[in-house]
Order: sequence, then structure tokens, then C-alpha cells
Amino acid sequence: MQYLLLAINSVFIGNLILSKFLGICPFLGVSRKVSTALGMSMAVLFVMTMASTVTWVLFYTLLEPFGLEYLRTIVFILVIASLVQLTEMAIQKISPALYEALGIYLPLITTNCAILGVAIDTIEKGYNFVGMLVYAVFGAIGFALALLLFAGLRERLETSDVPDAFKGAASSLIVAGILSLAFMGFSGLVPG
Amino acid sequence: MSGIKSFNGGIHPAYNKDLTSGSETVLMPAPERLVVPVGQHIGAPANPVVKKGDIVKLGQMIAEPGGFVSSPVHSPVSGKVISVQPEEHPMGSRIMAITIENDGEDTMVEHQTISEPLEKDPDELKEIVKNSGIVGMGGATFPSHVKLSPPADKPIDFIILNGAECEPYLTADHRLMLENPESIVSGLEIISHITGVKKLYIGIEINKPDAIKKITKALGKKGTVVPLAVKYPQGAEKQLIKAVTGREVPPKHLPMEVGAIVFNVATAHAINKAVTEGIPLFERIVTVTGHGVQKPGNFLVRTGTMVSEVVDFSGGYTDDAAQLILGGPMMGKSSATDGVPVIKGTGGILVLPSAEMLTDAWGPCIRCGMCLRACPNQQNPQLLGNLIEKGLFDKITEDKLEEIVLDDCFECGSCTFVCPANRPIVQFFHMAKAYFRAQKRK
Amino acid sequence: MSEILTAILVLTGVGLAAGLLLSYFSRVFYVEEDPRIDLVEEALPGANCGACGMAGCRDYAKAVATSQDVPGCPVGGPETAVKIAEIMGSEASEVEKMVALVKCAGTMERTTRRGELVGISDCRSASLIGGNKECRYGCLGYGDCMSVCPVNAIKIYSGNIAVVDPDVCIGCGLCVKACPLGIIDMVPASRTMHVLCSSKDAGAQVKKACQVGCIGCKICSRKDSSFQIEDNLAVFTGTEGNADAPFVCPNDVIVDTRVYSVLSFVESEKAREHFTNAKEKFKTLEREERARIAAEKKAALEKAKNSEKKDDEKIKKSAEKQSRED
Amino acid sequence: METRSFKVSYSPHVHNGASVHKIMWNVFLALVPATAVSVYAFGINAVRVLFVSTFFAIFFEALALLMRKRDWKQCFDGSAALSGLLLGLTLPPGISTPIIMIGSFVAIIVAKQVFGGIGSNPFNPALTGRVFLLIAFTEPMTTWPLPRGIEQAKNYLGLATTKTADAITAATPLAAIKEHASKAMPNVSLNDLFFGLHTPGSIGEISVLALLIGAAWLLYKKIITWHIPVSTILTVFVIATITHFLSPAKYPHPFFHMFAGGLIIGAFFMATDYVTAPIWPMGKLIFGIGVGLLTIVIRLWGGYPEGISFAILIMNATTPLIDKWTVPGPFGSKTLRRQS
Repeated sequence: MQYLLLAINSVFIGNLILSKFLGICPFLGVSRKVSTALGMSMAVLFVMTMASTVTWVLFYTLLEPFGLEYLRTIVFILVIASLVQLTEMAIQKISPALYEALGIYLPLITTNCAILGVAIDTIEKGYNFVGMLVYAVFGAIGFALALLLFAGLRERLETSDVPDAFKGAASSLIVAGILSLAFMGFSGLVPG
Repeated sequence: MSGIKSFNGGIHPAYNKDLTSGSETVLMPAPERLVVPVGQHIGAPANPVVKKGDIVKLGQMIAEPGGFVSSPVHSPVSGKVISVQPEEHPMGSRIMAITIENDGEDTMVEHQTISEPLEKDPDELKEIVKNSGIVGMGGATFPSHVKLSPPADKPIDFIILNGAECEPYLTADHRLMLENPESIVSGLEIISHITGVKKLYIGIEINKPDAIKKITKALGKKGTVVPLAVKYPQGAEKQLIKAVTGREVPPKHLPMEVGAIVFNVATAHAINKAVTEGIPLFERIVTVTGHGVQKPGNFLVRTGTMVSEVVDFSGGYTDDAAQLILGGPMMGKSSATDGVPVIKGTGGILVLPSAEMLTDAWGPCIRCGMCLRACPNQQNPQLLGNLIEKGLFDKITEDKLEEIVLDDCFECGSCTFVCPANRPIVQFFHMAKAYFRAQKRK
Repeated sequence: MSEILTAILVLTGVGLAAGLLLSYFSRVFYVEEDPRIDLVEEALPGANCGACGMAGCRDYAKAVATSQDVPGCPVGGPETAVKIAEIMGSEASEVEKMVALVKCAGTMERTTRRGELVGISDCRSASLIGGNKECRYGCLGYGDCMSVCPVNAIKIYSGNIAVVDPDVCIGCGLCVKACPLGIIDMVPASRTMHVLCSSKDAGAQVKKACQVGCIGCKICSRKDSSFQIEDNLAVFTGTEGNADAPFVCPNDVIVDTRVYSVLSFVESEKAREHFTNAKEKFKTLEREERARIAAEKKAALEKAKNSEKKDDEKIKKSAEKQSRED
Repeated sequence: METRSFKVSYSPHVHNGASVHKIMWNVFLALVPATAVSVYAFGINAVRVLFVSTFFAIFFEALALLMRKRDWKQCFDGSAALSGLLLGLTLPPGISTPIIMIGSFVAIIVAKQVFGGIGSNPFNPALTGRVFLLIAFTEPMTTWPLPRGIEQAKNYLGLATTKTADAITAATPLAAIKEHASKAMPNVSLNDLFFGLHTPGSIGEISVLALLIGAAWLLYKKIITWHIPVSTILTVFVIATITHFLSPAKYPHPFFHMFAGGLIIGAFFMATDYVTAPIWPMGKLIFGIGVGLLTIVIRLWGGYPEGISFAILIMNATTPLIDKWTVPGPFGSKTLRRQS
């Protein structure tokens, strides 16, 4: 039951993009078309789960026994970057089709703060292994939800005659603002 | 509306048929000078076979077909050919046309009549239909002999005659069904004999009860008259087949895909005249109507007569006549001048006073969805209209909507009719079609 | 002391492990790829910001390598664009600068209307229902070209005709595609003479439709051979052109951009008056010239007649050849 | 035979006379019964709020049109007035004028004109304005003066009323049930909620009957279709029945949820706004179910007593995706499927 609450929390209330404001640059960069947004969300889901698992394992086996918790940020970045590079090469080799749909976003994810944010947050909140998994997966689903909604809205803005002063980023940011205003409706939905 | 068959989508414009549905068809004598264009049908234009100064007889072939999907053109009068040069054409461009001076005798070219057509061999009949220049009279003007020879792998189950005439104002078919139903029925029998299809239907909208009575009497046991709901565009091929047989012609395909062939009642009448009396197609019933003309009426006019002469014969314009439309108000083309000839496809001459003309102010789309409900093709005029208006053509090709714009939309005008923001969606589609065709050519 | 040591050890350990792993797998998973992609990727700023709408610099490089038309890299700016162009070899030879030219001068007053268009807002749909001018090749003036020009070098002026400003035009050719009538051509910037008409109709029809239409009378081609006539339409193919050519044209269709800019020739009445009296002056000059030649010829004939008959034949032959060359 | 020249325009040459202007003012008309009940119940306060919000909506629209160098008279096409009135109807009667002006500003400028005026705004302007005010001015937005007939009452639904400077205020039925379910539950009277007499709440939402009359007029004039309202209210009803069945003490009767709060005004007037709702019938059903689901979730377990405005805004964000994935097959696609 407690994991269910955590899941709902990380998709709606503590949404990575709209409430925690993590991963904003892919949120604005890749959301020009729904198809690219879809590819990006799949890649983020895949990488976030893998990165959190590896960093969680590494933290509790390597850093904590030696009392080096303070090193976690650097080590996490290192691990995530090399992990992403590894997966990109693996996917490119194993299935070019999957690479075409998914892989091209991987370099964009290495510098994505949402991945690092989730990794550190799981340690901060002291989730156990299952909690970490739920948090990573549903955090990525929340990321995907916000990204897809925003991509749909931006595609819709293409056919409306936006005044020149607001063309491009300005109207998109206002849409993102109203979107997070709407998501505030979920605040207080579930404790913690 | 139990028992009254129809399709979903469509609109109910003000029909204004009462202006001319009561008036008898009047024969209009041929004028002194007639301009007969060679492009009066879908397909390759015909090639002239006469030169300046030739003497021609009534019904003589003056232009031969320019290919399989083409149709010959016959002289509507006997007289002398004055010129063979591009002339103003109702479609708005300049097309090669043969101008003939009428000598008034109407001496008929020698022709053979057949009293018992159903004994004749079908291919011979089809040849007569081909040489008599018979084309679809419903406005599409598709050469009929092509329709009469479907490919072998497409079995045909039904022949449907289109007596719906759903276009507002027009009553040409209605008068034809009242005045010679027998000829229409015998034309239908000839078609059934040529194609060997036994199941025959005639669809007529229930706002023409007298026509339904007459045709049913003439048809007897040979086929069934299907009363249709009064809705525009009931007369469109796909919608008529759906209403009569319940089958739906898939996108980008022809009616033969679902085993049906549709002919206009006037085409059946023309086929009957060509086969039994040997008279080729050089005249048709035209409805002159609208509040811009003094005395609306239906006239039997020879192709090549100038529109100005037809209106003059009918009683002339009212003083505030502002817009001349060839065909009905929904799909008819508005013409800049009345110095254009009546051709095989001209079903009506509609003159609107300036008061009835549409204002051209249109606003942004408010996504009300009225056009989606009105579109008989269940397409998306709203999204496509927006994309085309903003010039996002690459987005249309990207979302694979291009075929819809090019093939499925037959510009019936229902979406523009109901749009509260008064958006010219048909104009957008027309523009997009030209754009995509230009892309294909490059 | 030992803490820092362990920290360094752990860090280098993890770094080393990651490095080894990566190098090993990079050889195992090596995939053949177009070398140009790496080259282009190096030229890019490599910030993977996604501002170009692609999913990162590698993806952008791949799109450029497969020559999809992709927007320029906003972060890289012009230098990146130049570098990419060199790699892709598109900046080949130095090409003659081309500019667009609208081949029509039929402003509202100079052409006869054809009905009145209502509810039309762009050239393409206007052309589909026959346009608003008797001449089917006449510029419709709804500005499809204007709306597509990236540097707005084309404007619709009071005479409802599109005119290109050659100095602003960058020769991208978008307007040529946008014009439904196809009456905009790319011409070399150095060319100073143009025929401002694209009507292929016969002379009689052109006379009915427009006062400044080319009726294919071929007078200009006699004056200057680089005027080619195809189906009733003169096209200038040279660069400089004979300065008198515009004066011989009966309908003033030819403009000499050394004297008048295309804009003034189409739009301003003053330029037209200036041109007409320049033409008058040329006409009177030419009439005197012709009178003088005729007089000379008559005199030569007189002299020849009173010497022997045989010489007359010879002289007459040489006189005719001489007059043909002028 | 001299020829005559005519005006040329594109087919079709006839129109059924519908216009955006007529539609907008028709919806405005449909809101008149609700407005009348609220003016009766809350008196001059209601008139002030509604007038200020509608006037400034039109004013800001005219301002924006002027700045865009467009014909400013278009601000009277009814869409600005409608947004203004709808915004006013969702505000508490005691709200101060400057707050309403800010609400109108956000509704018209930020939510609509920034994206290009009528037809291009992705979010419902009136609701964006209301939610903005709810979060920016939470305290004034949640004080509910008592309506005529019980303005001096000491307690309402068993809860004490508080006396402020200008009126006696109490909790709305929804808020009362949410916090003190056990005390307030027994004395909820359904027909009070239905007829809107003696129930505090936003100006327009109190009388369900008046709203239903207006909604019937819209359905009759075919301005809105049944898909969105029916699916929204049905979802709320179903879930409310289940939760009520599971623990009647904690969760109120389903009819309570249908009549209380802004569900009716939201479902019939806000969610069916053309510009921000999906266009295809299937899409409208999904949209309705989404709105219903979110409303009841926020009402039962969320932080705010009333979830309808958040629900509609969130579903507005999903409209482009719903439109993209619920396009029905074109005419004749059934035959293709049967053949392949």
C-alpha cells in the first residue's frame, strides 16, 4: 500500500518536471513533436531505472561501508555518464531500429538532471530497493506524462496565430506555467 | 424517417426548388453562332477534325476523342465552321473551341435508328454510346463508355440511377423524370443489357413525389425505386451507394470496388436517345434560376449556346444580379463573365442578387466540430483547414493526410456551409490540391 | 589522512573501472558509420541542448550528413554553418549571383479586369478560379511570394504588382516555387535589360487584356539578337542589351535597369513619362536618320544611271548590301 | 450579344447563417437563469462581481485587439463576455473588486490573447483565471457569505458560522463534509442543494436547477453535445456510489456529490468549451471520464474541497493528445478492413 502511495505521489504530486522542476532542458528542447517526445520518454524510463538501480547498489556496497557518502554526487555522475554511453553502444549494436527510435536521445540524457536528481533523492529519502525501483519507474512515467502533454500542447500552438512577441519559447513557457498551475490541484492528495 | 434511406453527415440547405420545379421544359431554338469547346468531359480533350470554312451537319462529329478516357464532340447545329481557336471556357481558362455559324436548317447527319436495342450485341451498343459522346450529366462528365466497361476482376452487382438531384435550386433531372420517364427506363435497360447486371435501382429524393410516382409506373417490375432522405450531398456517388445498398466505397477507390455503377438519370436518357434514335449528345436541360433572373425556368439548350443568350431567352437579369454560378450553389463554379458556352456538364445557371452573396469576412476556427459532423466522408476539415491556412503542407504529408486532400474530398461544400466562423474550407482544400499536384509534377 | 587516501582510491577505482569497461565495449560494439557524421559533430558546439529540435548534436550531425533540410544550429551560428558547409562540400564554386524578377508590369490601370474576386486572400486560389485579370499570365497581387520571402525583398505596391528589390534579394528561389502562375524567374544580377511580360497569348488577345503586354512582334530581336522570341513572348538572354531596344518596343515592355529601376518602371508615372518622351526623342532621331539614308541612296542611284547600264547593276547590288548592315 | 461581368467567389455560395457571435451570446443566454438565482440569493454583491468580471474581460480583450492592431470591435463577439461571466459565476460573492480584475486579466490576456485570441487558447480562460485566483488569494477565495434567507443563521450544517466585517460566512457543503464529515453529514438537505436556496458557495454554482435549464437550452440548440457532460457526471456518480457504499460515514451520498459544488456548471458550461475540448465524440467521452475521475479524486482525497476546475484544466492539457489518437476511420474504412 505504501508503495502505491509513493507511485501516485511521484507521478502526480511530486511530478519531476511540474513540481520538482527537474529535467527542464529536454522538456523544452525535445517537446517540439509528440513522436520525438515519445522516444525521449522511453529512453528516460529505461535509463532512469537502470541508473538508479546501479547507483543505489553502488552506494550501499561501496560508499557507505567506507563512510564516503559525501562522494556520492561525483561518483553518481561518473557512473551515469559511462552507463549511458555503454547502453548507447549496446543498443546501436544489437538493434539499429531500436537505436533509431530510442538511442539518439541517450547522449541528451547523460546531462539530464532528472536522472541524477532521482538517484540522489532515493538515497536522501532512504528508500529500500523496492522503494527505489518504484520511485525511479513512476518518476520516469511522471516525466513522460508531463513531456507528452507539453508536446501535444506545443504542436497545437503551431496552428494558432500566436502574436509575434509570443512566438516560440514565450508561449510555450506560459503553457508550461498554466500546466503546472493545473498540476497543483494534486497537492495534498497523498501525505509525504 | 422509417424506410427512407440515407447516409450520415450532410446538411440541409434552403432548397429553393419551388422556383422552377413547376415550370415545363421549354425548347430553346439554337442561336446564330455557337462556340463548342473540345474539353467538355473528364479525360483528354477531343481533337478537332474540322477546319475553318467546313460545312457541318447537325450531329456530325467535329472532334474525335483524344484517348480511351475521352469523348467525341458533335456539332449542335448544321452550318459553317467560322473559327477553331482557344475560347473562354466555363471552367475559367481558355480552351480550344470550334465556333459554328447556324444555317437554321438543322439538317441531320445520316444516322441509324435501332427499334429493338435489347436484341443487339452489347459491345455494338457500347460502341454507339462511345461514338455518341455520352458523358455523365450529373456534373462530373465522366465518359460513360468507360464506366460501362469495368475490368473483369471487379464483379458488378447493382446499376443505380441517380435521380436525387440534391443540389439546391436545380430541377433539370426532376423535369426530365416527369417529362420522359419511359426513355430513362429504356436507357436503364440498355445499360443493364450492356453490362449484364440484373439488379437495377433508381434513387429519388422524397421531395419529388410526382417523379417517384411516374418513374415507379414506368419501371414496373424491371427494378426498384428507392425513396431517399432529402439531404445534401445525397446525390454524390459514394453517398448514394451507401443509402441504396448500404455498402461503403473505401477511400481512394471507385464505386466498382463494391460492385456498383452509378449513372445520372439524364445520362440514361441520353444513352437511350443515342441508341434508339441515333442522336448524339449535343443538348441538355438547363435550369435558369435564382433571384437574379426575371423568369426562372427549365430550358432544353444545345451545347455551345452562350450563357448570356440562354438567360436572355429566359427573360434576362434583374437589375441587382451580382453573381453568376454555373451549376448549383453548393458545387457550382461562379463565372466572371456570361460570355461562356453551355457544355455537357452545365446543369444549371444560377444568378444571385448582391443581397444573397456571402460576405468574405472569416475568423479563426473555434473547433466547434460542426464541420466534422457535416462532412459526408467523415473526414477532418477542421484540422486540415487549419493546417492549410497556416501553410503547414509538410505537416500534412508527414501525418499522411495528403491522400485525403487529393482523392477523398470531392469539395461538396458541406463543411463551409455550416462553419460558424465562415471559413472558406473548400478554398483551402482546393489550394492544397493545386499545391500537392504542383509538388508531384516537380 | 587515511580518509582522503580511501576517498582518492575509491574514486580512481570507480573511474578506472568505468574507463576500462567503456574502452573494451567500444571495440566490441563498434558500428560502421559515415565518417562525415563525426566530422560535422566536431564542428558543432556539442552542448546537446536540443535547441535545433533534434535530440542532440549527434542526431543533428546525422541529419546534416544525410542532407535532410535541417535548420541552422542556433548556438553554433554562422561559423558552424560555414564549417559544416565545407565538410558537406556544398560551398563549391563561386556561382554567379542570381536574383528574382517578376515578369509582369500590368498594374491595375494598365490591364482590363475580369469579374471581381470576392473572399480570396491568396494567389494560388485566385489562379484556380481564373484570376482577376483578362490576362491569365498577369500578376494577381495577393502576395504569396511576399509571404514566403525570408528577407522580404518582394513587396506588393499600389499597382497591385509584386516587384523584387534586386539588392535585398539573396536568390533563394522560394518565391519562384510560391508563384502559382510561374511568372517569377531567376535572372543574373548583372543583367540590365528585362522583358516585363510572361504572356504567351496571341497579339490580339494581349492587346485586349493589357496596354504593356508583349505581342511577339519580334522588332526588338531585330534590334538586338539576344532577344529570343518563343510562342509570342520575347525573352532577353544577354547581359547589357542595346540601349535603343526599349524604345523600339511598341508596348514599352522592355526596361533598361541602367536607366530606370524595375520598381520605378512599373510603379511610378513620372518614370513612365520620362521614358515616353525619351522614346519620342529617339523616334524623331531615327526618322531623320532614315530620311538621310533614303536621300543618299537616291543620289547614288542618280549618279549610277548616267554612267553605263552594266555599272548600274553592280552599284545597285552593293548599295542594297550596305543598307542591310545598318 | 454584349457580355456582362460578375463577382467571382469560391463554392459553396450559400451558408446556413450560423456565426460565432450567435453561438457565444446563446451560451451567455443559457447562463441567465443561474445568474438570476445568484442575484436573488446574494443580492447586490453578486451583481457587482458579475459586472466587474464581464466588463473587464471585454475591456482587456479590446485592449489586446488594439495592441495587435486588429479591429477592436471584435471584443463584442461574445467570447470575452462569456469568459468574464463564467469567471464571475465561479467566484465567492464577497470577493473584492481588484481581485476580480486580476482574475479577468489572467483569464483574457494570459490564457487567451497571448496564444492568439479566440480559437487558439489551449486552456479554458475562465477556469485558468479562477484557479490562478484560488492559489494566489486562497483566503478571500474561500470565504463563503451565507445567501438570503439564512444570512443571520448561527450555524450551517451543524458547523458554527463566523462573523466577518460585512457578512456571516460558513463552509460550503463540500468543505463541511470534507473536514467534519460526521457532524455535517446528517443535516445535508439534498433539495436545498438542488434548488440552490440557503446554500453558500460560488455565485453561479448554487442552483443546480437553474443550470440544468440553461444546459437544456444549449442541448436543444445543438450548441453542445451530450458526450462530455453525461460522461463527467456519470463517472462522478459511479465512483461516489462505490465510495459511499464502502464507508457511508466518511463518504457522502452520490447525489450530494452531483448537486454540491461546481460539478454541474463545470460539466455543462466549462468542459464543453469548444476551443479547449476534443472535437471527436469518442474523444469527448474520454475527456468527460477524465474530468469526472479527477474531480472526485481531488474531492475525496485531495487538498482542495472542489476539484472540478483543476480537473478540467488538466484534461484541457490532454486534449491535443486525445484529438491525435481518437480520429475515427474515414467513410468506407470498414469495407477496407473487411476486405483485408
